[in-house]
Amino acid sequence: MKKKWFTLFVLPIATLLLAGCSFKQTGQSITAVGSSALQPLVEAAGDEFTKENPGEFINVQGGGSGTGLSQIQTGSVEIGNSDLYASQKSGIDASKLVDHKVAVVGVTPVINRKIPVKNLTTTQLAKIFSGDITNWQQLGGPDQEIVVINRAQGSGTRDTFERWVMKGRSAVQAQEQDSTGMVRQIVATTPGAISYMAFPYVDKTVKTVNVDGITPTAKHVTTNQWQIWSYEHMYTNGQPSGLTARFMAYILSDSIQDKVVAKMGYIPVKDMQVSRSLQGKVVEINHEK
Amino acid sequence: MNPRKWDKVATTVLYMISVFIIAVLAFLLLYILISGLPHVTWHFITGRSSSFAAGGGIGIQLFNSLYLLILSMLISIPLSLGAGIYLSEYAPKNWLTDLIRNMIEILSSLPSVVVGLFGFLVFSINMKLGFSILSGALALTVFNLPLLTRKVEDSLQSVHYTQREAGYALGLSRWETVIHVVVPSALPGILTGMILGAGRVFGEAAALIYTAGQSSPPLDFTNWNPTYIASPLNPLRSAETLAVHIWKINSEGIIPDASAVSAGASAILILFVLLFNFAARYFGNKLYRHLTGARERG
Amino acid sequence: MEKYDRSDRYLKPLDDGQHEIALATKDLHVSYGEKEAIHGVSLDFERFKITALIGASGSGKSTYLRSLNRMNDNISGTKVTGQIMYRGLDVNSNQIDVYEMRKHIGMVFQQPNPFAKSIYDNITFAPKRHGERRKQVLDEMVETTLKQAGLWEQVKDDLKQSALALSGGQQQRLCIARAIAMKPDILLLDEPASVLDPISTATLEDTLLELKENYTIIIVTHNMQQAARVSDYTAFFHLGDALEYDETRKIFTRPKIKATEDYVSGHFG
Amino acid sequence: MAEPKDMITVQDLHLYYGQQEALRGVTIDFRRNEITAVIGPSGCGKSTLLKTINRLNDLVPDVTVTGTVKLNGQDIYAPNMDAVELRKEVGMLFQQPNPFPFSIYDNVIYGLRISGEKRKNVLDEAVERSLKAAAIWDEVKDRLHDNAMSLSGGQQQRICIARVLATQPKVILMDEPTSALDPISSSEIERTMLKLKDDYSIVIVTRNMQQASRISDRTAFFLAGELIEYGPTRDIFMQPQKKETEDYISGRFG
Amino acid sequence: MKNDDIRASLLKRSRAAKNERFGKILTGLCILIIITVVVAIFYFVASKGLATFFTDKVNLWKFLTGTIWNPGTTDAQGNPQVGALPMIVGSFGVTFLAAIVATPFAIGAAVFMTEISPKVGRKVLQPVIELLVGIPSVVYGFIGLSVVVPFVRRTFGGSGFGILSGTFVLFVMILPTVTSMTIDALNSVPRNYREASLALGATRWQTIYKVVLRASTSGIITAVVFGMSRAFGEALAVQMVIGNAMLLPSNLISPASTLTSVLTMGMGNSVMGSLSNNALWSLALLLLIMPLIFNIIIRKIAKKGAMR
Repeated sequence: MKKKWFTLFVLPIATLLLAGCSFKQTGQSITAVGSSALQPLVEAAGDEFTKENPGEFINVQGGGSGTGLSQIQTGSVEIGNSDLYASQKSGIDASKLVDHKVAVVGVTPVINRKIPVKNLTTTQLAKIFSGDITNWQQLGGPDQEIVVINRAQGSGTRDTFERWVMKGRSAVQAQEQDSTGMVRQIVATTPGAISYMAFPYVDKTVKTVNVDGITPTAKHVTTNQWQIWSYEHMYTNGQPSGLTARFMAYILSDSIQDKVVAKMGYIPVKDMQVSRSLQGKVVEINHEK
Repeated sequence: MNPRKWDKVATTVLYMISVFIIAVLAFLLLYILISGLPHVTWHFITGRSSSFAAGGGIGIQLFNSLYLLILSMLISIPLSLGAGIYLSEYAPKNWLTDLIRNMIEILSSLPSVVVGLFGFLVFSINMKLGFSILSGALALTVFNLPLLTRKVEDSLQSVHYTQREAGYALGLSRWETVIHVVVPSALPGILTGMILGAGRVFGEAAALIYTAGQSSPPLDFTNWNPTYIASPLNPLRSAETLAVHIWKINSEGIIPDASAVSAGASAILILFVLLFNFAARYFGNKLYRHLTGARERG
Repeated sequence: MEKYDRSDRYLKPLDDGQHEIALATKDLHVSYGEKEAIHGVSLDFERFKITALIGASGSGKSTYLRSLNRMNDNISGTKVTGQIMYRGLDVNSNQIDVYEMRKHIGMVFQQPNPFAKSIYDNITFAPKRHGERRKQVLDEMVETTLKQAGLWEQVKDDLKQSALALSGGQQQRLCIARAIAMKPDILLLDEPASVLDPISTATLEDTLLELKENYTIIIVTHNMQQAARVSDYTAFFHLGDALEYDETRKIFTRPKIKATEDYVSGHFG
Repeated sequence: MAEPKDMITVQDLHLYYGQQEALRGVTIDFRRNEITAVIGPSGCGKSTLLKTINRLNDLVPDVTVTGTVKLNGQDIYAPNMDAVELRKEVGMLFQQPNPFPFSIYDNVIYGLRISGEKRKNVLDEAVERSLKAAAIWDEVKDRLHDNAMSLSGGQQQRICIARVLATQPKVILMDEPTSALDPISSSEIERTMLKLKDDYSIVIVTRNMQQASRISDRTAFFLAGELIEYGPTRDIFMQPQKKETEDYISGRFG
Repeated sequence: MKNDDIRASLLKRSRAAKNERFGKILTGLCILIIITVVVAIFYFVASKGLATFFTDKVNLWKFLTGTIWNPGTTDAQGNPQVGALPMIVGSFGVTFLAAIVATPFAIGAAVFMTEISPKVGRKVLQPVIELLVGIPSVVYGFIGLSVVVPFVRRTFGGSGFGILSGTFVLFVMILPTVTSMTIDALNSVPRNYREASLALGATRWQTIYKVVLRASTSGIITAVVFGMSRAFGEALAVQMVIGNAMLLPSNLISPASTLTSVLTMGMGNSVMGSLSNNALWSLALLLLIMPLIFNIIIRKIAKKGAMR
């Protein structure tokens, strides 16, 4: 009788705990954690990778750039995904981390489709997001209040946007959303809404605007005519080795860069005509190898 | 207005409130099912999800939800049963017991985000389980334990005291009486509680985002060896559940058919919750009839 | 209520030489929390006799009965002091194994409380748990005890049916069968007939008289005629005290104190 | 108009709880300004009978009643009869004292207040009158605003009597009103009842036969849902006509 | 002799006694595990959440009353801008409003189920309420976003995101909890109160209103407070409809934020150990403490109810 109860109570728990502690898995996996903007890209690449290398698996998790950087710093994962340079984030010691720029992503302002505004200047944008312009009328649109939708603080997209548009101005306290999907849905359904998002997320439910007359296209990003863009980083703790190294090489390979990265709306790093440093210094790249 | 008229008015109002509540539920269910079911196909239910292209399914997520549910119930049922029995039968009436009850109640009103973050901190990081089914199951256990314990305790308490006395008077220990007399009598209530708890676990997302993770390896449904990395049974792999998937595609929305997928997934989720409810009702009643001997009479 | 003087009491002593004492309490106090329910009761119960405990509701007779096999242990906040002597041991002391003791001091309650199991399992459940596995012995036990409890004829064809499907009176008789299946030394009955119809009551009383041959029986009842009919001794309880204890005949014909007289003549209760 | 001698007449009353027949064709009448005791073992239907008189059984699901019950010549199961009005005419006292968890004052005036009485002097007066009639005025007059739950069982039961009396019913039904009380409280209630007899018709269900014989004018004996014997109390107790009655009175069962 | 056998057996430790010890230890262990979990949660959340005040030296009072939440930046004096007041107000706002809206409905439904029509109640309303409990909060959020927000926008103006939308969603979410606890409270009112009242010629509504509800007030308050603590901790559904603007809400239809929404949003974007992260854990600590306070209130009410 006692045995029966022992089995019922203790066994499942004990088994599970044992499983958790001393479990040797067959097959191999690495974990990449971080930026939710980068997550779909890495996931897609990981899928392709596993198809070609059965039994080797890339575990991709979101959680935000902050999570990615802090986890890679403590070494609990193999790869930390980030929309930001590690050194931009407080609390991160960037010196031990190795940066792999795997893609470039452009960020564009988006507005509700019902607003007939086609072009904004950087200054106008900055004034909208700092709360100095509050009505579309001031921008040649209809008499409609501007509903500003911002991204969560610390998000990479917001950081990029503020860095290249706001240029030091502080943002007005407004609605903030954690995720691009939510932002898109809100902009699509809320009259007078304006926000910004990475190129891959733009679809027909929202409308992009030109900034200073430049249309938000990949081509304009590659020449830095469209300035609001950033690198997508995958950090490793020290130089990668083993599976991590192979996966990093794989994701930077031409086939993935052309097939997956470009298809999803990111811009392959190799297509860039310029490179931009952490401080914002732009250097043209000579593409003759 | 005289009392009788008031009585009529009040009764009407009460009827209206009841109808309203039923209408709210009917609306919710219909809304979800109508907007979701058209997207549900066999391919959708069993297919792989896609990370950026349209036409992904929810097969793996559904499997993950069920597997995670089973694992967490495997941990939480014995624990809650034991704890419920302790509280109902053994706990002396003193401040310590009150404190324990208090703690359990606080645990039950704990926001699931906090549970999720705690799970992330303790199971994923400190215990080095990472983003895995196991840490998800443990977090769900934390989330589910207080309610199950309470349900077990309540069910045991609702078994009449005379039943216990009958056992004691026959020289049986409290433990034997509880296990062989009280628990069987309370089983319908316990079972109902467990199944309803399962429904709650099934739909929980916030506690899982940081513990079980937001993606799954491409599972190899031909290899059931739990130690293989892509095996469906591997408890250390990460596992995105159905509820998390809904949350994720709603917030990421990079796949073009995000709204269709989330509507379809919601419909499936609701169907399962309905299933759990009806199962709870059916098995609870059946067990009750079985125990009270109505079967023999009928 | 100070109508009756507590010092006005008569408890007939039983001489150990003449009567074999099966169970005795000495200065038994029972309190629930702050409230004392039994204020020092000393009674001796003779072996193979039926003793009735009578008194108005709230007089403490049930509380007293329940303390005899320590059923009150399970109600938290209960404190019992004084001695309950059984086979030369104090039931209240720690050296006694309470579960073993309850096998020998059985109890039947006011409300029928069969387990939610079949009739057969109701009777054999405890013996099985105490180690009796032989099917033949168990079968026999079921038949004998059900016959003794006057239930056999009604249920013999369907021993597998749920005990909860029985009527209240049948359930109570099943409980009695269940109690005597343990072959107890002493049987405590707490108003066992209060839910029974007249015929079942009569059967039960016959059963008790029969059981007396082998068991010492203590019964709490609010039916005085019942007490008069079946018992050899009667104790009258009033407000937590045993005020009078004597042979039943004497209690009902010539009570020695006024309270008893008032009660048996129906002035209150 | 001459009032009929019988306050309540019951004719061929059957009552079913679902399939189970609890009253099997009862015909009985209760007289004005008398105390009628209803005795019988538990489950004989005596409490059920009591609750048909004020239609409290209406509240139990699956109850079917056939036959007629007339109060003052009026069929209380007639379609146009309002159960709420009926219950104002027929007061009831229960086995367990059940004062509301309010003050003594609020308890007593409850019946008046729900009928819309708001004048303070009327309420005050009703409280004093009813508490006096229930023989508890002296004990509680200084603490009318204390919670009624703080009183002893006997006092609570008398508050319940006062609560019934405040609405001035014609009939008072009592369902074992003293079984939960100690001897002294019981005798106080009994004394109160004898006093009330002059103004009210009382039907009391009791298990205490001595009580029935002490206070009632007539006694009805029930067994298994049937009226076995009914007559003046003295006859029932001294020379019962039926064997069952004799058995019961002498305590063969119950 | 039989006599001696019994005596001897009384002095031995029986199988039952060993059994008893086994059971007690086994179940006691289960309780111990639960206690450990609770203590661990408190320990972890508190150790992280208090770091804001002890390590980063944020003034507690400023934390609770400050209105600017911008953990990455500092104000003119160089103090970090971690004012949680907008979130606290938002959380309490939606919680109280949801409770205010839900209470009459919950009481109504509970009264219907216990007093008016127990049969219909048990057969229809009970399952309905259990189903409402079972609907996952992501689904509530999804419906809130696609139904409630546009509805509020069309009816009341504004963007649709705000406390009002949060209130509607939470109302439906806590309704079943409050209802089923109210049902328990009503059921615990002794049947004989109702009988006494009806026997005095009260109508059913008078009985409900003047006796049943009055006698179960403390139970109902407990139910409402419990529902509030649920509402307070709800995250995903509220986050989707409230708008998440860290502003002191000036009206019901402008975007606001709650503790939970800021917490879920910010956690992934901050680095563990940094001030922004610690500040979020302080919010989690608040979330942990609030149910505790609600709990204490419940106990106080229950005690008061028991004393009457």
